[in-house]
Amino acid sequence: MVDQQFEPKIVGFLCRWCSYTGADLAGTSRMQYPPNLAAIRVMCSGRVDPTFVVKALQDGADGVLIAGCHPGDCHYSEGNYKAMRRYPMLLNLLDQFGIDRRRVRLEWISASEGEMFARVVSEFTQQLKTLGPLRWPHTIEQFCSPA
Amino acid sequence: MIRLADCGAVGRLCAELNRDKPKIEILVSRGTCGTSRGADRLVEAVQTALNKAGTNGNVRLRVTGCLGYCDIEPIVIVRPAGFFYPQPKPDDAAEIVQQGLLGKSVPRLFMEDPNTGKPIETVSDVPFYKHQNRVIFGANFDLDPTSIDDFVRIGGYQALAKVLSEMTPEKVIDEVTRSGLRGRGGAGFPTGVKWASCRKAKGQLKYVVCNADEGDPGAYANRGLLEGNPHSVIEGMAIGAWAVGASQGYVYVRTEYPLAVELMSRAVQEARAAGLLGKNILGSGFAFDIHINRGGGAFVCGESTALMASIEGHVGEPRAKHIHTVESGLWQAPTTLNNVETWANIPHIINRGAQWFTQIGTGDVTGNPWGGSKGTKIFSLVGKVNHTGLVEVPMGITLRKVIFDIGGGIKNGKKFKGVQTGGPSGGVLSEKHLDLPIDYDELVEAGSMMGSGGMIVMDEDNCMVDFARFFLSFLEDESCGKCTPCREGVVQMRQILTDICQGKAKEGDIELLHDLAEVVSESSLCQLGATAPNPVLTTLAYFKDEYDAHVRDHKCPAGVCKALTTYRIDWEACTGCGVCFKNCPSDAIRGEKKQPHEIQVDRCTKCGVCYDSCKFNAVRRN
Amino acid sequence: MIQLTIDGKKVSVEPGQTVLDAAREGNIPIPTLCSHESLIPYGACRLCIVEVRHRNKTRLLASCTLPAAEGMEVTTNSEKVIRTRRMLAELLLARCPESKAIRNIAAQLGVEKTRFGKPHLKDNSAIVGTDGCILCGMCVRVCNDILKIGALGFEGRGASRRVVTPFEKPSEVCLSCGACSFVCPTGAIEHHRIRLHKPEPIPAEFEYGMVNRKPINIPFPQAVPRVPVIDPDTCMNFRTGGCKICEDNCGVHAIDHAQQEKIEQVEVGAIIVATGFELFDSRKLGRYGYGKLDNVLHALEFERMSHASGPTGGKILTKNGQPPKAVAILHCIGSRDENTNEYCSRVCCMYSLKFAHLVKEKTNAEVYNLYIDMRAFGKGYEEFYKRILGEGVHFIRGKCAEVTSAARTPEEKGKLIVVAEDTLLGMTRRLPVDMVILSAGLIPGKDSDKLGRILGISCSQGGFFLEKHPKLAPVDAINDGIFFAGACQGPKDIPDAVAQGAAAAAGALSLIDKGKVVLEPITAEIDEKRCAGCQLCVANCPYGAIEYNKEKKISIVTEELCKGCGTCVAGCPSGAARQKNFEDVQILAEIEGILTAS
Amino acid sequence: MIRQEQRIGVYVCHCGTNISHTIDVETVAKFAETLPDVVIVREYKYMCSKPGQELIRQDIDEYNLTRVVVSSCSPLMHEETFRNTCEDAGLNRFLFQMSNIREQCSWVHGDRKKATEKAKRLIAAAVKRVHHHGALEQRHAPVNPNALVIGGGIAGIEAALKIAEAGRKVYLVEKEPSIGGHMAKFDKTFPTLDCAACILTPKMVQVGQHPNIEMMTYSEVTEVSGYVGNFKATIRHKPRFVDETKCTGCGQCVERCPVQFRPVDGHPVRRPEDLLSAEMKIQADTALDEHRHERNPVVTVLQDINQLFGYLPPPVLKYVSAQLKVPLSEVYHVATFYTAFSLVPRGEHIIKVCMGTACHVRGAQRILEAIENRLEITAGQTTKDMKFTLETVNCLGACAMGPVVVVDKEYVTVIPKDVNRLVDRIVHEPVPV
Repeated sequence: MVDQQFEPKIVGFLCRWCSYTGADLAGTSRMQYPPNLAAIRVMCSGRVDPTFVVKALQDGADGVLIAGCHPGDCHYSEGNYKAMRRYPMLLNLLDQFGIDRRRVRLEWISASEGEMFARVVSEFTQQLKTLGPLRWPHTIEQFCSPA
Repeated sequence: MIRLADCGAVGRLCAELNRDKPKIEILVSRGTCGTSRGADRLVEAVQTALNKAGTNGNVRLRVTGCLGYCDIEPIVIVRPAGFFYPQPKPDDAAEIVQQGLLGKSVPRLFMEDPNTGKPIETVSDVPFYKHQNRVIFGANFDLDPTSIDDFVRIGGYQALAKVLSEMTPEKVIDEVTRSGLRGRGGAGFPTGVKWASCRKAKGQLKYVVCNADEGDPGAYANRGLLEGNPHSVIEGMAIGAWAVGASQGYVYVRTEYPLAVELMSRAVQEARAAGLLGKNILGSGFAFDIHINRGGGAFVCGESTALMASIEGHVGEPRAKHIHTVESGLWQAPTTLNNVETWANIPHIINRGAQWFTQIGTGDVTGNPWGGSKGTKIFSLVGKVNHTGLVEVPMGITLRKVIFDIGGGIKNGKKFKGVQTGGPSGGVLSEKHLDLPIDYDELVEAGSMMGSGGMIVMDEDNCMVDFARFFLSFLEDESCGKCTPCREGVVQMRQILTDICQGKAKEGDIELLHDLAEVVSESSLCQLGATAPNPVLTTLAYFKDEYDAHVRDHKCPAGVCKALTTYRIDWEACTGCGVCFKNCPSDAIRGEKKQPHEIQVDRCTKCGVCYDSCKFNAVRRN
Repeated sequence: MIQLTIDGKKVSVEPGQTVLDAAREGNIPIPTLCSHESLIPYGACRLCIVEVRHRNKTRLLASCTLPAAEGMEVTTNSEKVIRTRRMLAELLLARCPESKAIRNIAAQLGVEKTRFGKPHLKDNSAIVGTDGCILCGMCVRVCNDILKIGALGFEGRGASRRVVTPFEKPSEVCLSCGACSFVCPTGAIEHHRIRLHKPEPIPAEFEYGMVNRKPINIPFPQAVPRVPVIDPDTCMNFRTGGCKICEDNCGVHAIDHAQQEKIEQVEVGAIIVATGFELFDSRKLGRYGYGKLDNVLHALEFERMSHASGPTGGKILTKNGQPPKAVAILHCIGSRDENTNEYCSRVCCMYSLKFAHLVKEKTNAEVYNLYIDMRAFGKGYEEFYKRILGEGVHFIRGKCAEVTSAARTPEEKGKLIVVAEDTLLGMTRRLPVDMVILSAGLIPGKDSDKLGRILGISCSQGGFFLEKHPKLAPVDAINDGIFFAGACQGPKDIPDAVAQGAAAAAGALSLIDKGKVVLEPITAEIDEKRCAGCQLCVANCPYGAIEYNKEKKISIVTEELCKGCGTCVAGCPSGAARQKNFEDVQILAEIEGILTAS
Repeated sequence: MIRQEQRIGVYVCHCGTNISHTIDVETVAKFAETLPDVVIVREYKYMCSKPGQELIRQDIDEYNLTRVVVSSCSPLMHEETFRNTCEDAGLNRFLFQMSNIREQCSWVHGDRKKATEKAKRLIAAAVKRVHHHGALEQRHAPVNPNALVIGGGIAGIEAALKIAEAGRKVYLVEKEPSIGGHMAKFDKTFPTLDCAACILTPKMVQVGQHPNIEMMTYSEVTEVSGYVGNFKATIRHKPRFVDETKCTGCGQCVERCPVQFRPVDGHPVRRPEDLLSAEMKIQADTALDEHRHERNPVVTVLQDINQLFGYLPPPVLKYVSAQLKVPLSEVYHVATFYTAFSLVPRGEHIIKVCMGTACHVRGAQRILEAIENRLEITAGQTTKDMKFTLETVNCLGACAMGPVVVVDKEYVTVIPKDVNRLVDRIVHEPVPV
């Protein structure tokens, strides 16, 4: 059963050159999407330290979105490749914590893809609604030492 | 043959070889003509006769090259008496040898002097040789072409020794220039002048080339020299190479002279073994070697640039000679090219000095090498003359003397009509030129040229128009085909002459022939094309009547042009002997034994066999 | 220099040059057949015969092989020279009576007919040239000596000399480059006699293959720089090591086949990208028959056809060389179409109107423009549309469904039938026309994505470069210092392209004139005390801005090279690396802010 | 680390109604006041306007603020504006943070309550972040005065000219051999129907001659590094094989280039040595090895082969051509030029009739005809049974014995009358070779 009132909190790390501009474009185009995501601007998706994601989940986020330029388009040429490599390690870490890996997403959104940004946020929000609240640290303890 | 270490060794060896002179010497000539008439069997017979007689060394058999009197080759001469036996049978050999040993002759074998009827006993009174001045060709009598010893014995290579030890190259060139020697190939360019400019030309690597292509049909003087006395050519080339500073020599022999190729190659090997070719010749430090190249069968390769192209491995295609071959010849290096006979003259000039050479021949060469024609020239006297052969005569002799005194007049009493000199580049001279002294300038003046010495005598039975057509069809085959006037012009001239010979001549053909001849001669690239019209122009000039007969009256006075001649049998004269009936190749003659025969005109191919074979000259030709 | 007189005129030439060169220098005409500037003089045809007086001897000599000498007196038209040339012409006419080329060469020399019959020659079915071959040997020389291929050669000698391929068999080495027929003075060479392979002309790219070019060519007459370029794929020197005719013939020795590519580094303050557009490839829409049916041209092909220095010299002609009687111009090919490109290419309507005008002006053909909407947006554009309406052009509002050559009625035979829906009449129409022009849309330049990667600029949808802001910064790229101009940023017409050019220049100039640029102080730093020297950051930095200091055993950031992406900071295991203004503590605080409120 | 006391000013913008129409700015402002270290919160219709900025400047002085947060539109729009305002007011421009409540909040969320909720969180985040901001100094870098224009079409030309006219150096890189781009291909231009070349060519020439423009045609940019004002571009000049500085554009080379078609390699052909039988190869090699050291020994090698095989078999010629590296066409010409060579097999016995002048004069023609009739072949042919080849020679050099016929090596004088007898002798018992 899906708790309709539950509004998942999503933290988004958007790269300044592509995804943040894409999000702005969604804004200037007046596209509508759920308000669950709040964005943090970083210079490049390569700047997103996996510990930030864990910190966000710890502080109550139900899902984290990392968005960068399409591979090859990165303003710093290799930043998004580094993000691409850190992402699978991060997912393994979440598995070990018993956190559903679908709660953290890595997406490529270019500066002209405002409509794509809106779609990603809506889907992610919907997905998190079905997954339900993370309820850190309860789920972790539950997972690490089942009663 | 031991290796001669220094210049003096040549003289020493010559003296040594002449020490034990045999009392009796028997010479048998085995030139190309001789071999074809059984010279080998004759030599065997003489050899067995000598062995039987057991001469314990004081009789020697020498097998020589061609002695020039081709009609009666092979010849046997017994020395020192000089008995002269023309074409003896092998089984007469034994008798000749026995009598020879006793110093006696075999009179029955002598030949008869046609005008005096008396038998001719010795070489010196053979009319054919008497009027000649065999400076170059005489040596053939004393040489076995395959032995270098013979050549050294008669003083060979002493000129080379003298040059290498005493003379500087400039001195040699000066001597040759002062001698007035001019190229025997036909154009008559002063040899000394050529050598001087080749010496001056820039370039370390220089070449000397011997032009033994002798493509002129009817000329074979070079063959006589190459097969009779190869070493004289080698010595001449070595001296020439020393003079112009060349280190490599090429002898370009035509493929139709296989015997000449073989003998020259042997001679070169012998010369190398004797230290007269290769490195450090006679210890003088001079290095010179000779390669023998075989021609491929192309008359055009007689032209200097075409010859060099052939040696370079290409087709014989001449190039424009604005830059002379003495500056840029074989592989663009300075090259001196001379004819076989020219090279053969050099040793004599060195040995006996330029002054001696200027005494023979015409004109005054002091100061101007073009001033005259010096030395002797070997002519190939052939055609309708009684005694055919190689005739060496001093420049300036008249045609009449050569044809009638030496050649013995026209065969089977026919009337003299003309003589062709200079091959396809020469012309045909008529009766009125018989007293013309033969030298370079006179012949050119008369419209012919010296050429390589061919002298073809023609009698009344030869048709001049057909003769001109023959030369043009020869040139049509031999033209290299590079330039338009020669390739196209010669074909069209020959076509016109063929029309004339077939009675199909059109109005204005003769004038067209004249114009075309002039264009071909003036605009062709090389000498072949330039001189191709000479036979036509001279026959047109001196035998205009025959042309008119062909064109106007559709008649061939000499009965050669088939289309214009018909054969019929004069019934009174015909005895019905049937000789013509038997010999006619296309059995066009009909008639019963002893009855007058008749020629069927439609079947008759006008081959003339009946006319020749009829003893009662009952066959009429008009 | 050598001084000589030709026909009384003083001429001076370099030593080594021939009398023919001298005549050419003093532009005195001398007929030639077997000489060609690209080949070494051969002296075979003898037509270049002149009368030469030198060292008091007068002779007829072939001027092409005669080296010029000081004080020579040359007459090129004496009576004897003319007579000789006429005779030679007659001889050539006799050999090749039917050859048109020989007949007019002879005519130039004043010879109408020949007094000689045709010499009977060996059967020449196998020879390379038809019976117009005059054996000048130029084909043989160019193939053997110059191009070093050796496919052709002479055979035999004398009158029966012929030009053949060895053993009269199709050549195994011929590369069918056509050099033999190029130099042949009488056009006698037929390629199929040398090799069965049909020669492939080299299409001139500038003319879209409607006309052919050589391996070396100048794209168009007004090219700047007006310097030829050699295409190594078709130039023979790169294949056989031979030829170099152009190099030898260049008076100023400008050509060098061994030239290598040059790599150069330049330092600039600003970059302006103006790489323009490509035309949409009409082959992608098979139904319009481009590339399959004759007389279906795309816009630039028509542009070239109507251009004065184009393939037809400006004349509008169908393939069979006749002007068309009816022309259809189809708008929106590859634009405003979700199967290909959704965007409107802006300029096609206007240039289609221009085409309609040009066809009307140059031929009296019926013109049909098939359009969806007439976009005459610019200054004077609507007036231009009105003018064209007045010129009797038929405007059909509807998209063309298909162009086919399958005629249904007799008068459609041999025509291209344009099947289109006429939305104003509400019916489908079949227009039989002689020519169809596809007004293809504009797509991004061929390798614009490669350039995008080099400059680190991204492309918007449709593949054109993405400007910083569509309205407020249309000529700036997102990355500072890079500007756009013209169609590379999106389809536009010339006035807009020029305007953008000037705008981009202004942008660059303002940046340059400012003389300095402000850089965000967001570079990374490494705390010496905490750095363990693991050098992970050195590997992470795409700009090589971090070096490992061996003495101190720590990594150090060089500030000038650091562009502030922060990748090293995120990758640093010990947290020694920090990024100014994006410190970990700042971002963590921001996370807390987002999640703890309300 | 101990927390220093900060004095933060928070300014919430209405942006006209862009923000206020979906966000309750008052509640947001009120909420901001509750945030730690926040000393003043203002809301204003147009923060980015002059009065808006004036507000901030005054507050900095009045409340000697140490941090400023502006919550309005996207930082990409006005971060620069507000940083300048702080700097003017003496506060380091980096002690400032924006939060984007317009593009990423008010414009994209319809629900007023949720949008306001999100705005609060965004401002809280900004305030918490600005705590940790430190003063930073901007870096300056000199700007290289040159400019690079990539693409020589009409747009590139215009840009290059404008910059060059301003006295700056321009590198104009064009990948085609000439500048002019697509416009150079047009005939007329709309709407004025000007001739494209007439208006474009002068500009092209101007570019070509402009001292400040270094034109790099037939080149492409392969790499760009550095940053604004300090780019380093690597340019590859594709080899044109023509030196632009020397070329006068006379077009002579284009006119004289003989190649008209694309050179296409033939199909692979069997190697010459494979065409030869082993035995033929040995013989061919003997001829070749003897002369290999000589210069271009084509004629001499062919002589030997003609001797060895009796004729020149075509495969052997191909082999020789390959071995001597002489084009087959030249070897073929040599093989067909000299009469001594034959391309077709010859008979067992070679009969040569001399047609020289001396022999001609003595009736050589008749002898030739007789032999031809008898052997039923013409000169140059070989009898069907391959026993006899009849050839004519233009002079054998045995003129005194004319007319002469040579059968293999034997010279025979022939009198016209008994030519039949000679032919019988030849046909029935040919002379041993």
